[in-house]
Amino acid sequence: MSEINLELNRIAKRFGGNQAVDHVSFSVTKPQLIGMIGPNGAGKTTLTNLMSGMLKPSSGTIYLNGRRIDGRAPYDVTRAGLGRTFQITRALNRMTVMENMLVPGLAHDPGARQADLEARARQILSLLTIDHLTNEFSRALSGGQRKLLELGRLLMLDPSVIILDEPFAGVHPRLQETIYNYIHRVHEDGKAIILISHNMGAVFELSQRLIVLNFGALIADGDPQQVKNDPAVIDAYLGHDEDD
Amino acid sequence: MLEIRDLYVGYYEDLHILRGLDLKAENGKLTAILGANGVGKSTLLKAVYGFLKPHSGQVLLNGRDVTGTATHKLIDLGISYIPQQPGVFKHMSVRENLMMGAWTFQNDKKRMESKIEENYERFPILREKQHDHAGSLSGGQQRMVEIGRTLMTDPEVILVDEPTAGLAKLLSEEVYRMLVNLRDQEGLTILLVDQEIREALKIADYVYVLELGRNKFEGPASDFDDLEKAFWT
Amino acid sequence: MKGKSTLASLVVLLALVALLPFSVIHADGHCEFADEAIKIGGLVPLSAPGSVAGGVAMSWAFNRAVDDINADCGVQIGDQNHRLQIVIGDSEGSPERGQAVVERFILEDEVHAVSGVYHSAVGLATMGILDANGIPTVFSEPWNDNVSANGIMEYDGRPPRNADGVDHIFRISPASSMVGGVVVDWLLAEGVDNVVIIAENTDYGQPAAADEKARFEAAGATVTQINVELGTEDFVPILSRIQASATVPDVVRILVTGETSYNLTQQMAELGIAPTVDTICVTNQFAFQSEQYWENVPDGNYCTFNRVGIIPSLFSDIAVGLNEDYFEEFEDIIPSFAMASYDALHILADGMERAGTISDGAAIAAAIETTDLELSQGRYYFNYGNHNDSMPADDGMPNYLWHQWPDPVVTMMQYFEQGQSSLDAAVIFPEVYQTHGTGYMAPGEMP
Amino acid sequence: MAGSDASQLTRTHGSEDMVIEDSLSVWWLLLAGPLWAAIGLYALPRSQGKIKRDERIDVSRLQIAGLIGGFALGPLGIGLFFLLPDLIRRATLILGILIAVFISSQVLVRVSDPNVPSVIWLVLAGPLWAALGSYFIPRHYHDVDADDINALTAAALGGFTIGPLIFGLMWKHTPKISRDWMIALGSLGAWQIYTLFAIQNPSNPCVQTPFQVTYLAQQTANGVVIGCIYSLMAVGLTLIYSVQGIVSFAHGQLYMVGGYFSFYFLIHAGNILSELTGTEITVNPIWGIPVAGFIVFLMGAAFERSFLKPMHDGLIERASEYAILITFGFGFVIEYTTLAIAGPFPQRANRFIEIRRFTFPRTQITEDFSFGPLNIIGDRAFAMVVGIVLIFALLYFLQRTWTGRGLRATSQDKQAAAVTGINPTNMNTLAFALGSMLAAMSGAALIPIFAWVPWVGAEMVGRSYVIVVLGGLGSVPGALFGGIIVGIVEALGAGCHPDPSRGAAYKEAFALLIFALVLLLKPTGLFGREPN
Amino acid sequence: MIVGLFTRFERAIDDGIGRRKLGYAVLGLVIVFFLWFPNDTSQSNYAKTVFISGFFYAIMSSSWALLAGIAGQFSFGHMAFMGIGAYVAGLIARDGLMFASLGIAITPDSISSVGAIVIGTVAAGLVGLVIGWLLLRLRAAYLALFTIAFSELFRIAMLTEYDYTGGSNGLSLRPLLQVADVDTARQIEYYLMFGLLIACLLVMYRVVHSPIGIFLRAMREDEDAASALGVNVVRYKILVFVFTSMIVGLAGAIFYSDVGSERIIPEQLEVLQMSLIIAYAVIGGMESLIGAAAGAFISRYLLEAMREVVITLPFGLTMADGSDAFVWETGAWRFALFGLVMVFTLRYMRNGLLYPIINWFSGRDLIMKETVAKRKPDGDDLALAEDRDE
Repeated sequence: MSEINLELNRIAKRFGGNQAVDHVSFSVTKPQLIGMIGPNGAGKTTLTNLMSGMLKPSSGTIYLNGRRIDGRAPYDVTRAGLGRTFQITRALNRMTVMENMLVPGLAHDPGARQADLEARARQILSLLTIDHLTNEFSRALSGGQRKLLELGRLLMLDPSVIILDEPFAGVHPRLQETIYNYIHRVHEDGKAIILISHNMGAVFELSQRLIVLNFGALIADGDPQQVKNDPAVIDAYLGHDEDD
Repeated sequence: MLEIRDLYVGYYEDLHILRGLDLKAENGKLTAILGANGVGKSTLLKAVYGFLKPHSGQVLLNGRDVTGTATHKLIDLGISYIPQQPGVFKHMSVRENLMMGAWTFQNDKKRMESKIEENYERFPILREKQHDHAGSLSGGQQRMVEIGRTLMTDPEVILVDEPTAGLAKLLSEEVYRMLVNLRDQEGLTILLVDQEIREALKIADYVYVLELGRNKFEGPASDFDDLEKAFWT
Repeated sequence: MKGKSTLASLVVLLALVALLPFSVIHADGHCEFADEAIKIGGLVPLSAPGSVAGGVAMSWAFNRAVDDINADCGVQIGDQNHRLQIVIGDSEGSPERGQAVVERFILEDEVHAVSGVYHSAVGLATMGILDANGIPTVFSEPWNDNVSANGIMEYDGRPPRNADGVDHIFRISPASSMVGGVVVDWLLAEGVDNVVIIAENTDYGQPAAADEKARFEAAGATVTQINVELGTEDFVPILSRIQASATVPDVVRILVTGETSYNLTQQMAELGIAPTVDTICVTNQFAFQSEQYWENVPDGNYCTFNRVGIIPSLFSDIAVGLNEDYFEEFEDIIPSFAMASYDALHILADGMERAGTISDGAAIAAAIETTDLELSQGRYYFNYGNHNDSMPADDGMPNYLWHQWPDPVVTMMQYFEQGQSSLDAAVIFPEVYQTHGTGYMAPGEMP
Repeated sequence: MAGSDASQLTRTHGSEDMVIEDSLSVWWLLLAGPLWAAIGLYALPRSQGKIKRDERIDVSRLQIAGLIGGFALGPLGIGLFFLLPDLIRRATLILGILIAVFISSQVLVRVSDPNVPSVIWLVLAGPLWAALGSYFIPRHYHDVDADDINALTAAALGGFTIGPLIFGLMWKHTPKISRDWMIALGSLGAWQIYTLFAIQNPSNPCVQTPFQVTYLAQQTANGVVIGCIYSLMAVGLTLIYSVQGIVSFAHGQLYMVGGYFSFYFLIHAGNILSELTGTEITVNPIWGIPVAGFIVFLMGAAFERSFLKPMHDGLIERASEYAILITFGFGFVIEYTTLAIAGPFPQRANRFIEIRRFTFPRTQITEDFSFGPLNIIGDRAFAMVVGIVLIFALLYFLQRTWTGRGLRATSQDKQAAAVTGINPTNMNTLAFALGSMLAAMSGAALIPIFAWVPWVGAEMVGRSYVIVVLGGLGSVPGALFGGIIVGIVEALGAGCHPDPSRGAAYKEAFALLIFALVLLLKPTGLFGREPN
Repeated sequence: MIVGLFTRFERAIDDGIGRRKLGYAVLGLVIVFFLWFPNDTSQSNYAKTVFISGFFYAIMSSSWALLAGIAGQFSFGHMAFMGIGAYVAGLIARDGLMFASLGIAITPDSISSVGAIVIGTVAAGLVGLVIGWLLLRLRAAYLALFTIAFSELFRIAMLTEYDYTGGSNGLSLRPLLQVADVDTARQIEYYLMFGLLIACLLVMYRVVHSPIGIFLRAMREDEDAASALGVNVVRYKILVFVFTSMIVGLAGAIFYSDVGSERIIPEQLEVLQMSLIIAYAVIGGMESLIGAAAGAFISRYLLEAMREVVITLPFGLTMADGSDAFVWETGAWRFALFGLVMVFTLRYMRNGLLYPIINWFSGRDLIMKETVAKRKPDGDDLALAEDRDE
């Protein structure tokens, strides 16, 4: 089990005049299931991109397990132990499912024997119920299967923190069940998961802690039930109240 | 009247975002579609407006099947669309942007001028800034340009996708008032997709709530007093 | 569906393969020919980056020569008449391709002799193989001094592959030093002393420029050399530079070929640099193709050019006939390399007849060394070869004279009327060839 | 054979020189700048003022723009600023700095000691400081939470030009590094290089005292004339890119084939007219331009429909690479088909005008300063006019007609365009066909000027890429400026290269070098839209 | 009927030995054929020459396929890297190299032709390193344009620095082999070049089927996603440039060391030559090493064979000039036709004309669908993506 210590310190990002992420700080220190919600345009994806190295923050620092990771290239961040999925699945289309799995496996552990990695990949794929597709090209996969493949790829990396960006969006309910199981399983393995989803049901059901963003700023962070009743959160979700 | 029957839509062949959606937008009414992010509200508008080809189902305009009609032909049928992303032509002047709204009747100069004039009356600030690049305008003004451009063609039905996303509060109110005016004074049929649930409920006549590509609730706006019930469960 | 269409495309591919060339069989009327035809390889550039226009003219001349010789019942060896057959190969102007084609000639087509070659680089690259295989060869256009000198010189720092003492390579085009010599002699006689040489950066332009520069400088003239890339269209900037120089040049000498030379000459004339009263314009021999020249250089009146090959007013009957046919085909006057290519086949055929063999390269080469033939360009003979005890160097002559036809006529010509046919243009140097009784005419003068 | 048609082309051989009257010559030229500047100063603020209620572009800026634009480019500058007011800021700055650099470098060349060995150290120091600056400054920017987009380039340029001094300046003005800094520093760098050059190579005609003004004016004029012609071709490329988002690799071949279409049209039209009337008639090549344009327009449209449309329909993976290869293949087919039909022999059409060259004769201004003569080849000047007219026609088309607006709208926002009722598929086709047409028209405009062979497009298209990248892919005015800049760079490069024997051979290389640098340093070019 | 036979054959194979094994067998046969070929006494040296140059172009095309098809780096500078290898090898052998300050001195006498080739290869790799690094920021069209500019600059410099590089006369490299007998020499050259091709293919095959190959393909498919999965895209992008540059540098240095040709000329570096390499790869299949190599070999052969098309007239008919064959000089037409083949291959058979064969032997449908009905929302189409966050 890997040590977990993700710490965001006043992370901000501007695009031109637009403050997409506004000095957000929070930290993750134990294997937790964290939900991250917020209305459209709240900056969730930007924050994800900042954490995973796709974007460089305009200011602020991010530490992962004692290593500073802000401004590092995505592959570096990934190797430091932070894995992510994409909102729009990014399967490597003209590679087989197995090859898709091997990319992170080999990148994570270049010295590993391919056979070992393949065995592990098969195990993960069967956990995700897509082991029958191992030798298919990922282009041939359905949208839900792609989501599963993305989740599977993450496991090959053995990260300590996983960010799941909309894992349920547009996924068949039957496959959603698989994703639930996946999340539980990964959590039990001692990894921290940051779950970004619009599926409130799932978020409330799964998360142990909820982070809410609005207009780029962190407006709530805490127990889901508390957060749910936070007036600021309700406003953010239901629109401006007459009185505010 | 715009009617949607049993619509299946998605970005991949086998992945439906909308799964058998039915709804009706009555003439002269403002129909709001609400729901959490990702349930397919915007997708619905895109499917109606020809950006996405529905996998199955029908879109009927006044009883006529318009499913899968190419986007640029829908204007002539009297449907207009205001997308969520600001869709002004940034490197054109405000006036030119409005002119582009008259694309379908580009040779009728008189009508165009009068329509532009109407828009200037509607949004006086646009008259002031008519020679500025639309890209240099504030977000709210850009939204005005867009709405004005959409109204150039006298549509019967307009599809509005989150018109106030990212706008300051005062401006949002302005936009909602405008939508109400369009309905009340110009008799437009409006299909509104929104996240500002409270505001939308205030102005809507009839409301659909979606969940995962299906209808969850529907009913007159007055039925939705208990917001918590509708959205947090 | 999909499978079928891919299958169909495979069939098409196979069909393309099946369209490979078959051999052509001629049957001429009045002559009895032996079974074995004499095959001669014609190595010419027919695709870019080679000079396609040159290659087209040369292959035309080859075919014409073959037709003429066969109409005359071919080559008589003993009591048999052998039909002549030309095998054209495309060098693409590239040494590598040239080598490959020559190998094909030798090994695949089993040619008995080879002629042609336009680009010196191709000539240099193919000499070794041709010589090593004992193929009698008469080059008809490469100018580089080292072509054909191979037999007595070390070539590019390495010994010839097969130094058996017999050199099979001949050349009837002039060495660039011979051409340069005439131009320089004439210009020096005109009293020039400030020379601008514009040369293309190729195997033709650079050695020629170096040679002419050395000659000018030896005579005390100052020379500015400007190199240009082939294919450049706009020369105005560099011409402006010449125009701005402190002293007006007495002559601008253009060592550039093809359409690039036309562009250069025309722009020079348009800018009023040359020809002017002060400055002589010496353009490339391409100016001899007057139809093309006037189409591309409408302002090029009073430009002089060096002409290789017999001058039009002294055209023999053969030359006149050739020229007429050429004109019919290409609407232009025959260039020297076409005439040379035509003559080259005759020289080869004559060599074979006199040697009495079509396959003994050494014997044929020995026969060619003693050639004495009157053809379209004049009388052909070779001073230095194995038939001659002394080497060029022993006589204080330059090495390039080895197996070199010493008499290619190199003259200076000048247009004095716009749109003039090169057949009417004045030959102004050497004096013996003068046609209009006058030397150089400054712009405005008439003969 | 190809030559046969050519010979039937009756042509008037040669032509007359036209020397412009003395009274009009140098004084006229010298007056022209200030005159146009005065006109610009007066007219530009007024023309803009009428429609500008909002004072975003204030009058003083318009005045400066009119002044400098008029001075440097004459009516061209004023017209351009009038049509495209949003260019004013940047273009004024560039032109102004160019003028300033020119004047100050003249001064410096005269006062500096020609044998300064320390110069060498300066040259060596530049890159070092540039490297240091580009490493540290952006870091500093990042640390203080400032936008570091421009810092890297500015620091590199600054380090190169004024060494460590720039670091202090940039440190102090930390968040305010703008594009203007880079333009200023870039110009400074250019000026430094020029000065070094002048010191190191004093006999060069570009810096030599008795000739240089005329010489530089001549070379600049050469560059501008040919640059305007280059622009016409590049504009087509940029138009295709702005709407379709692809770079056409068939552009050079379309240019070439445009010339041939014009050529054969002229011959046949001449023959037919001559037969009908019984007298020898030659058709002026100007008529070949629309004809070639029309034919190639159809070719381009057909190609787009059959090979590029599937790409926009989402039927093709790795679309951008497919676009490169398919247009490349298209060009390949055109070139070799033309070679097979027209043959390899150089051909050239008749003149546009019977004036061989315009000459501004030499005029003694003061005792030891004279100006002139300045020569401009007549047909080239005519082709330049054709080029400018066509570019302005295109600008008019894009700015003032419905179809043009549709094209611009599509290039800015495809979805919004579709929402207003524009058919994006048609616009894609139109853009490709129009771009191809412009290439063909520039070919038709140049066939009277250059000897034409089927591989003539290769050199030209390489230059067009330089121009569009320099001007910014997708920007029409950028292509115009880029063309002129490339024209001038080539002219000055060939004219000023220290070794005259290499100057001309490297002519193409100068532009390519700029190209490589722009691609690396600033892929959006001078006028390119910043990515949204 | 043929199709029917084919299907039956196919079924038999599927039931029996398996297509893949058959594929290896066929490949083995092809290799055996090439190994045996020089011993066929009925063949002349010319055929060997043609094959040698075929092997060379096969190396060029297949390495370009690795660079562009597999790693997705669309470079037009491949010929220039080849040229760097050849020119550096030639210049080193002729003039030597002096770094007085570093105490390194290579004199022409002290260096063997093998040494020169090694230096040429390393030089190509070094330039590949620099260019690869410069190209990190550029994609698709920009990358293509930059590499065109680079290769043109290199060509112009080689052409213009006449005194040093020999200009268009070309530079003759030090011969690699010193064998007097032409037949033996050709035999050795043949095996050398074929061995080089096999070696290059093997090395590239190893790379493609190693983790690096998987990373390269991941990078081609989606650079960001690959990066997010821990692939060091910067390193592999540069690496693939260095690697392919060294391969072509080596091939160039050997080929022009009098193995295939005895001198390198700048014209060889023209964009046209580069475009032929690309066309070969496209026609053969630019995502398959073997496909591209075979494409180069076959295309060159066909281009050669199609120089003129001679159709012997049947029924004793004769042409106007009395000959009984119709001869069509296809000099330029064959290139036009070649271009057409390339364009249609691109449009309708993106994996190359040889793809169906390779695919069949591979034992499973690799990338059967030429077109994708299901479009991945990316680039411009992001606006269409479902409820985007930002």
